[in-house]
Amino acid sequence: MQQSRDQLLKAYRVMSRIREFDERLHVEFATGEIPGFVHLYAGEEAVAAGICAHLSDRDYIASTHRGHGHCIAKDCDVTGMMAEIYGKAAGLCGGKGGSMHIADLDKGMMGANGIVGAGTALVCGAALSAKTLGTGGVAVAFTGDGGSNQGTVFEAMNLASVWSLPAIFVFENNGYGEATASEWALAGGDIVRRAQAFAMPGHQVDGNDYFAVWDAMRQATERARAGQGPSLIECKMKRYYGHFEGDTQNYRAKEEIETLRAEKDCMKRFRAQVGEAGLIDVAALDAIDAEAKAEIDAAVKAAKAAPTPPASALMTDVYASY
Amino acid sequence: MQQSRDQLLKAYRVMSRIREFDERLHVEFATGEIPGFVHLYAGEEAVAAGICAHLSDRDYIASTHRGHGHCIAKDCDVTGMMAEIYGKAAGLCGGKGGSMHIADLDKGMMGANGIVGAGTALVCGAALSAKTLGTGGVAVAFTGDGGSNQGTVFEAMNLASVWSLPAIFVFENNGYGEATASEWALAGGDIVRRAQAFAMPGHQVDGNDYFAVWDAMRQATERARAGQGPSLIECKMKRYYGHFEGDTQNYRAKEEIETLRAEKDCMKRFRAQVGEAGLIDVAALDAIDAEAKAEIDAAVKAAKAAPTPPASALMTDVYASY
Amino acid sequence: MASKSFRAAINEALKLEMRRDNRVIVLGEDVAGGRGGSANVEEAWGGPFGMTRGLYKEFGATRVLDTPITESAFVGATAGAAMTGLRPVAEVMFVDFTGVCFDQIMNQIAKIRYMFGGKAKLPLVIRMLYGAGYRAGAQHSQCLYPIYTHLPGLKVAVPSNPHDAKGLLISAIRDDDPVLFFEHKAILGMKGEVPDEAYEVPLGKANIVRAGKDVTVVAIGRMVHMAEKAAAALAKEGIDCEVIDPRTTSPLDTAAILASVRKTGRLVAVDEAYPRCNMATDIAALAAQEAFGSLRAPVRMVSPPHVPVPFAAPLEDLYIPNADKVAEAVRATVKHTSSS
Amino acid sequence: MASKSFRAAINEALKLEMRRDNRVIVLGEDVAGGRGGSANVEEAWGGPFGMTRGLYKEFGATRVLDTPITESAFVGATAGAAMTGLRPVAEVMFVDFTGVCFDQIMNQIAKIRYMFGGKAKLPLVIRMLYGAGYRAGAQHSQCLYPIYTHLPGLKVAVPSNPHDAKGLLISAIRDDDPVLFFEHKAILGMKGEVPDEAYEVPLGKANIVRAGKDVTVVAIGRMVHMAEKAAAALAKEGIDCEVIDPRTTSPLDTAAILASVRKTGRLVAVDEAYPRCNMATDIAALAAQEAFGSLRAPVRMVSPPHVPVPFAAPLEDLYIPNADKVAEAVRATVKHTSSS
Ligand SMILES: Cc1ncc(C[n+]2csc(CCOP(=O)(O)OP(=O)(O)O)c2C)c(N)n1
Ligand SMILES: Cc1ncc(C[n+]2csc(CCOP(=O)(O)OP(=O)(O)O)c2C)c(N)n1
Ligand SMILES: [Mg+2]
Ligand SMILES: [Mg+2]
Repeated sequence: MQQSRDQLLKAYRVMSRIREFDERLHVEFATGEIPGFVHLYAGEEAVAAGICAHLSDRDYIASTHRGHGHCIAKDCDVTGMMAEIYGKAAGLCGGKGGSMHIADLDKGMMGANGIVGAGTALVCGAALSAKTLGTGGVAVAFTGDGGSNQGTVFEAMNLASVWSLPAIFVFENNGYGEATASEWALAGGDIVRRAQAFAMPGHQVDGNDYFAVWDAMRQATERARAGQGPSLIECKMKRYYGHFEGDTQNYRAKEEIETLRAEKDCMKRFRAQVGEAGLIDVAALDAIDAEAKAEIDAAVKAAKAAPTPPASALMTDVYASY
Repeated sequence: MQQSRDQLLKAYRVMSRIREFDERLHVEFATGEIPGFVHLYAGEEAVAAGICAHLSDRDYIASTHRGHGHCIAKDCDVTGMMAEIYGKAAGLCGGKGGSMHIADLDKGMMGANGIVGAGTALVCGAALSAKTLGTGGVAVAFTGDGGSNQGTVFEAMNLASVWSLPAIFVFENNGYGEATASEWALAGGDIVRRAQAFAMPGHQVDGNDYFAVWDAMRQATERARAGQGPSLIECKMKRYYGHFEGDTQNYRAKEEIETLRAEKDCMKRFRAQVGEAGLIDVAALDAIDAEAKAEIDAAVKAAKAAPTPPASALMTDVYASY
Repeated sequence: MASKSFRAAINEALKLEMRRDNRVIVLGEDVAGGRGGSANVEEAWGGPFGMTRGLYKEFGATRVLDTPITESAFVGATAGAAMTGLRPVAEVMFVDFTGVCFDQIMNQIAKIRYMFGGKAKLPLVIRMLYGAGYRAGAQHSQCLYPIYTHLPGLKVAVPSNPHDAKGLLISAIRDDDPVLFFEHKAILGMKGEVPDEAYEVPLGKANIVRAGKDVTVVAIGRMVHMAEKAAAALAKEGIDCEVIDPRTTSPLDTAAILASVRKTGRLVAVDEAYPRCNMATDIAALAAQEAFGSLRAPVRMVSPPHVPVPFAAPLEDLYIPNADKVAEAVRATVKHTSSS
Repeated sequence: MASKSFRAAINEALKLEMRRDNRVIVLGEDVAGGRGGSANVEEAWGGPFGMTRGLYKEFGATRVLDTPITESAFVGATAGAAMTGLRPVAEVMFVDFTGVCFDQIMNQIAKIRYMFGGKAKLPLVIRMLYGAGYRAGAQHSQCLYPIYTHLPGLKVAVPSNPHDAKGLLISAIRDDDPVLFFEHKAILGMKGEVPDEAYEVPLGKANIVRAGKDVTVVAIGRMVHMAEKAAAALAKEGIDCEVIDPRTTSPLDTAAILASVRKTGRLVAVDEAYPRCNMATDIAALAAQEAFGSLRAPVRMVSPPHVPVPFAAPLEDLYIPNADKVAEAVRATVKHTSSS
C-alpha cells in the first residue's frame, strides 16, 4: 500500500458517495418520480475509485450508460448530477442529458454515453489533444464486457496504439451485458487477452479490490504519462442491481447478489484491508458514510424541489451559432 | 504435398488465369477504355488458389475491392467478369456492379466489396445458413491488412467464435493499405496474433507459397466442417501493382517490385516446387499459360464488342417487388 | 378476435411466421436472453422490452439466436444469411443503435441486389424501437426512418397500431426484399383488435383512418394518433379531416395521398422525425408537384424543431408534435382558404 | 487572383488555416501517405486524390496524421479532440464510407453539445468526396448530404466551385460547430478564380448564381452547373431563370430561396441525391408552405430515380440529373402557368 492516509480516506469517500448515490436512486426510482433509464453502478465502486485516484482535472474520462460512479470519482458535483437525473434546470447539463448523458468537461468528464462502446473513440481524441498540446494529461475510456465486443472499441485500441496515445482502456467486466453473460458473448471469456492483439500491456484485476485496481492503473498512467502509449485494464466484479432499474433479473439467481454483497463487497473489503493494516480506524470510515448519506439526501431533496428547464431551453445549445 | 497431379494442374491454372487476367487489365486500363476503379491482384495468386482449392459451390466466399483473383479461384466465368469490368450487359452483374462488385451466388461468390472489411459480416450470415440448414458448407472472408483494423472485422470474428460458425477469416497482408504500410497501421504488426483474442486458431503463412496457404486452409476447413468453429489465416506477400490503377506508388521503391517479381513470385515458386518434386513437367504448365492467355484475350475482345445495358436496366433489380 | 397490445401483436407475428416457415430465424441482443447466465434461459428476458418472449422456448437455440453487442456483425449477417437461404428477422433494440451498423444497411443490404444485377434476394427484416416520449434522451429517442426511406433498396414500415403491426410484420417477413420495421416505444402497450390467425397488411398500401372532405392529414406512426385526436376535436368545430396513415414510407402509397389531396384541396403532413428532409417534406413536396392544381391553401408541415431530443420531461413534451399542434396547422390551412 | 482548381482551392484553405492557427490538425487515411513505406514520406500521396498534398511536408507528423482504416475511431477522435482544445479536420475519403462511422457523427458529434447543455464546443470539420459520374459504382457515388442535413447539430456545406470551396472550408474550420464538408469528385479538376489570401464565405448564405425573373432554380453542389447550363439554353428560348446555389444545406438560406420564389412564382429544385426525403423535397416543401401564395405553377423536383448508382457508363449518365432534365422541368413550370 503506497497510499497515504489522506488518499485512502479520499478513496473510501468516493466509494461511499457512489454507493449511497446509487442505493438511494434505487429507492427513489421505485417511486416513479425519476424519468427514463437509470443504470446503477452499485457493487463496482472500487473500479471508479481506483482508476480515478490517479487522475486530476487535466485528465479526461469517457463513461458509459452506467456512469454515476465514474462521474463521482471524477469529482463531478453530486447535487448537479442528481438534478440532471431528475431533469432539472440546475442539472449538470441543464436537464437536457439525463442519467445517460451526464457530463462535465471542466472536471475532465466527457460524458456518460448511451451508445455502447462509443466513448473509446472520444478518448482517442482527448488523448491526442493531451499529446499534441503537451498537457501531460491522460484519457481513460470505461467500457463494459458487452461493450468490449463493439467494433469501435477495437478500432480505438488499435488507433491509440498506432498513434502511441496516452490513453487507457478500462473494461468493467461485471459478468453481464444486459441479460447475457460475458463468458458467453466474449469469445475466449477474457478481455485482457485482447491487449496483446493491439500490442499494449494488459492487466486483469479483481474489481472488488480497490488496491488491485489502483495498482494496475498506477502502471498504466505511468506508462501513458511517460509517452509510452496505451494500456488495457480488465476489472472483474458484478453489479448489485439489474441492467437497468426495472429489470426483473430472471437471468440470474437471487443468491448470486446476496453472496456478492456478503462476501465480495468492495467497501467491506477496503475496510478490512485498511483495518488489518491499522491505517484507518472504523470511526473515520463510518463518519464518511454518514457524511455521504447526508450529502446525497440533500442532493435528492434539492433535485426534487428544483425547477424544470424553461421552455426556451428546448431550442438552445444545439449549435454555437446557426 | 498431399495433392494429386490434377489438383496441382488446377491450382496452377487458377493462378495463371488470375495473373493473365490482371496483367492484361493493367495494359487495357492504360488505354482509358476501362471505367472506374480497378485494383489488381497480381502477385497474390497463390492465396486465392490455395484457399479456394478447398472449396466447392456449396461453400461461400466474400471478397474485397481487390477481388478478381478470388472470383477466378471460385470459378466465376472470366468472360462474364471481363464484361462486367467493361460495364457491359453480358457482365456477371449486368454491368451494374463493375470491378468492385463482381458477384456470382451460383458459384458461392458473395461479391467483391467496395467497403473495406464489410464482407466479414456477410460471411457470418452465410456460415450461419450452412450451419442452420446443415449444408456442410463453409464461408470464407477475404480481408486486407488495412481492412483487418475495421471494427466490423473484429465483431465478425467474435460473432463467428461465439456462434461457433464454419467461417474462415483469410487476411491478405500485402504490406500496404493504399500507401500506408501494414507494419505501421496494424498495432503489433501481425494479424495472426488477433486470432487468440477471439479464441480461434491462427495461421501465418507465406502468401507466395501455394502449398503453405493450401495447408493452413486444409486445417481451417477441416475444423470448420467438423463443427469446431472459425479459424484465422494470415497470408503475407505483396501486390505487384499500385493500390489502384493510376497509383503513382511514390510510397515504395521501384526496386521493391522488381525484387518481388524476380525472387518471390508465387508462380515461379510453384513451378520450382512441382518441378523439384518431379510431379509436373514444364510443358504442361506452359500449355496452361498459353491457354489462359488465349482465354483472357478472347474475354477482352468479347467484352469490348459487347453491347452496353439497355436504358431500361437502370430501373430494374432494385427490389424483388415494389 | 381479441384485444391485444402492440407488443403482443409483434410477438404473435413472429411466432406464427416461425411456425409456418422454418427458414425464419430471429436474432439480436437478448432476443432469447439470459444466455450463459445462472438462471433458466427458457424463462428469460425475450429482450429488454419483452418483444420476443417465449420464442426461445418454442423454437430453441438454432432459430432464436442471442448475439453479442455487435450490431454491425449480426445485421450484416442477416444479409449473408438471406442471400444463402434463411429468412432472418433481426432486432436492433433501438433504431438509434443502427448508427454502429449503418454501413451494413446502407451499402450492403440496400445495394446488393442491384449491384449483383438482380441475382440475389434478400428476404430479411430489421425490427427497431423508435421515437420520443420515453424520457430516454437524445440517443434513444430518434425516428430516423426518413434516412432509411431515402435509401433505395430498402422498404420501410412504420405501423401505428397493433392490427397493422402484426399484418405488416407478417408481410415483411414474407417479402423477398429487406424491410426496416419501426415500432414506437411509446405505444407498445397500446391495445387494439388483432385477429388470432396470420394475415398480411400489404406494404405500400395506405390506410384511410378517417374519411373527410376538408383537409388531408397524413401522419406517420405514432403521429397517426395525434392526427386522429386533432380530427376529433376539429370535427366539433365543423372541420372534417381525412386522416391517412401510409403504414409504409417506402414504398409510399402516393396514389392514396394524392387522391385525398385532390379531393380536399388541403394538406397537413405530420411527422415526429427531425424536420429537415423528413417525411413531412417528402409528402408536402409530392403534393406541391403532383396535386398543385388542387391545392387551395399552403401545405403545412408539423414536425419537431431542428434540435436533438431533450431529456427533461417538459422539454420533451414541447418537442413532440401533438394533437394541438396538428389542429392548429389544420385550422391555418382552412382559414387561409376562406380568407383568400 | 489566379485560376485554380477545386482541388487546389481545398488544399490552399487547409494550408492557410493551419498556418494561422496551430490548433488546426488534419487527419485521415493517407492524408500524409506513405507512412511506414520504403519511400520518402514527404513526397508521398497526400491522399489518393491528392487533396492534402504538401501538408505533411510543411506541418509535420504532429499536425498531419495518417490513420489506420478505422473511420469510427478517427472520426470519433475528432469529437474528443475538438472538445479538449484542438480544431481537427478529418478526411473520410468518400462520404459512402461514413456508413462505418455513422454513430460517431449522428449520436456523438451531432448531439454532444445539446446533451451537455451547451457546455461543449465541437469545432471540427469532416471532409468527404461525394457524387456520381466517376464510374465508381453504388458504394462510391452517393451524395448522402440529405441524411446529414436531417440531423440537428451538424452543419453541412456543399460547395459548387473553387472560390466557394476555399471560402466555405475556411469558414468551416473557423466555425465552432461540427461541419460536414462535401466535395464532388467529378469537379475536383474544375477551375475558377480563387484569391490567394484567406477569406470566408459564410455558412448559411446562398449565392444567386444568376438573376432572373421567370423561374427560381435551386440546385445543390455539382447540380448548380447543370442548372446554369440549362439557364443558358433557356435564355435563348426567352425563359429567364434565377439560379440559386444555397452553398450550405444546413443552415439553409431559406430567406434567399423564398424571396426568389416570391419574385418568380415558380420553383425547380435540383438535387443529385436519391429522390426520397432529399434536398429537392426539403426546398419544394419549404416553398409550398411558405410561398404558396406566390406560386403560379407546381413546384418541380429534378432528382435521380429511386435506385442505387449503377456502374455502366450509359446507365450512370441516365441516372444523373443533367441540364436537359432541368430545362425540361423549367419549361413544364412555365408552360403550366401560361396554359392555366
Ligand atoms: C450500440 C449499442 N447497442 C446496444 C445498446 C443497448 N444496451 C445498452 S447497455 C447494454 C449492455 C451493456 O453491457 P456492458 O457493456 O457489459 O455494460 P454494463 O451494462 O454491464 O455495465 C446494451 C446492450 C446500446 N446502448 N448501444
Ligand atoms: C470503410 C472504407 N474505408 C476506406 C476505403 C477506401 N479504401 C479502399 S481500398 C483501401 C485500402 C485497403 O487496404 P487493404 O485492406 O490492405 O487491402 P489491399 O488494397 O492491400 O488489398 C482503402 C483505404 C473503403 N473502401 N472503405
Ligand atoms: Mg457488463
Ligand atoms: Mg493491403
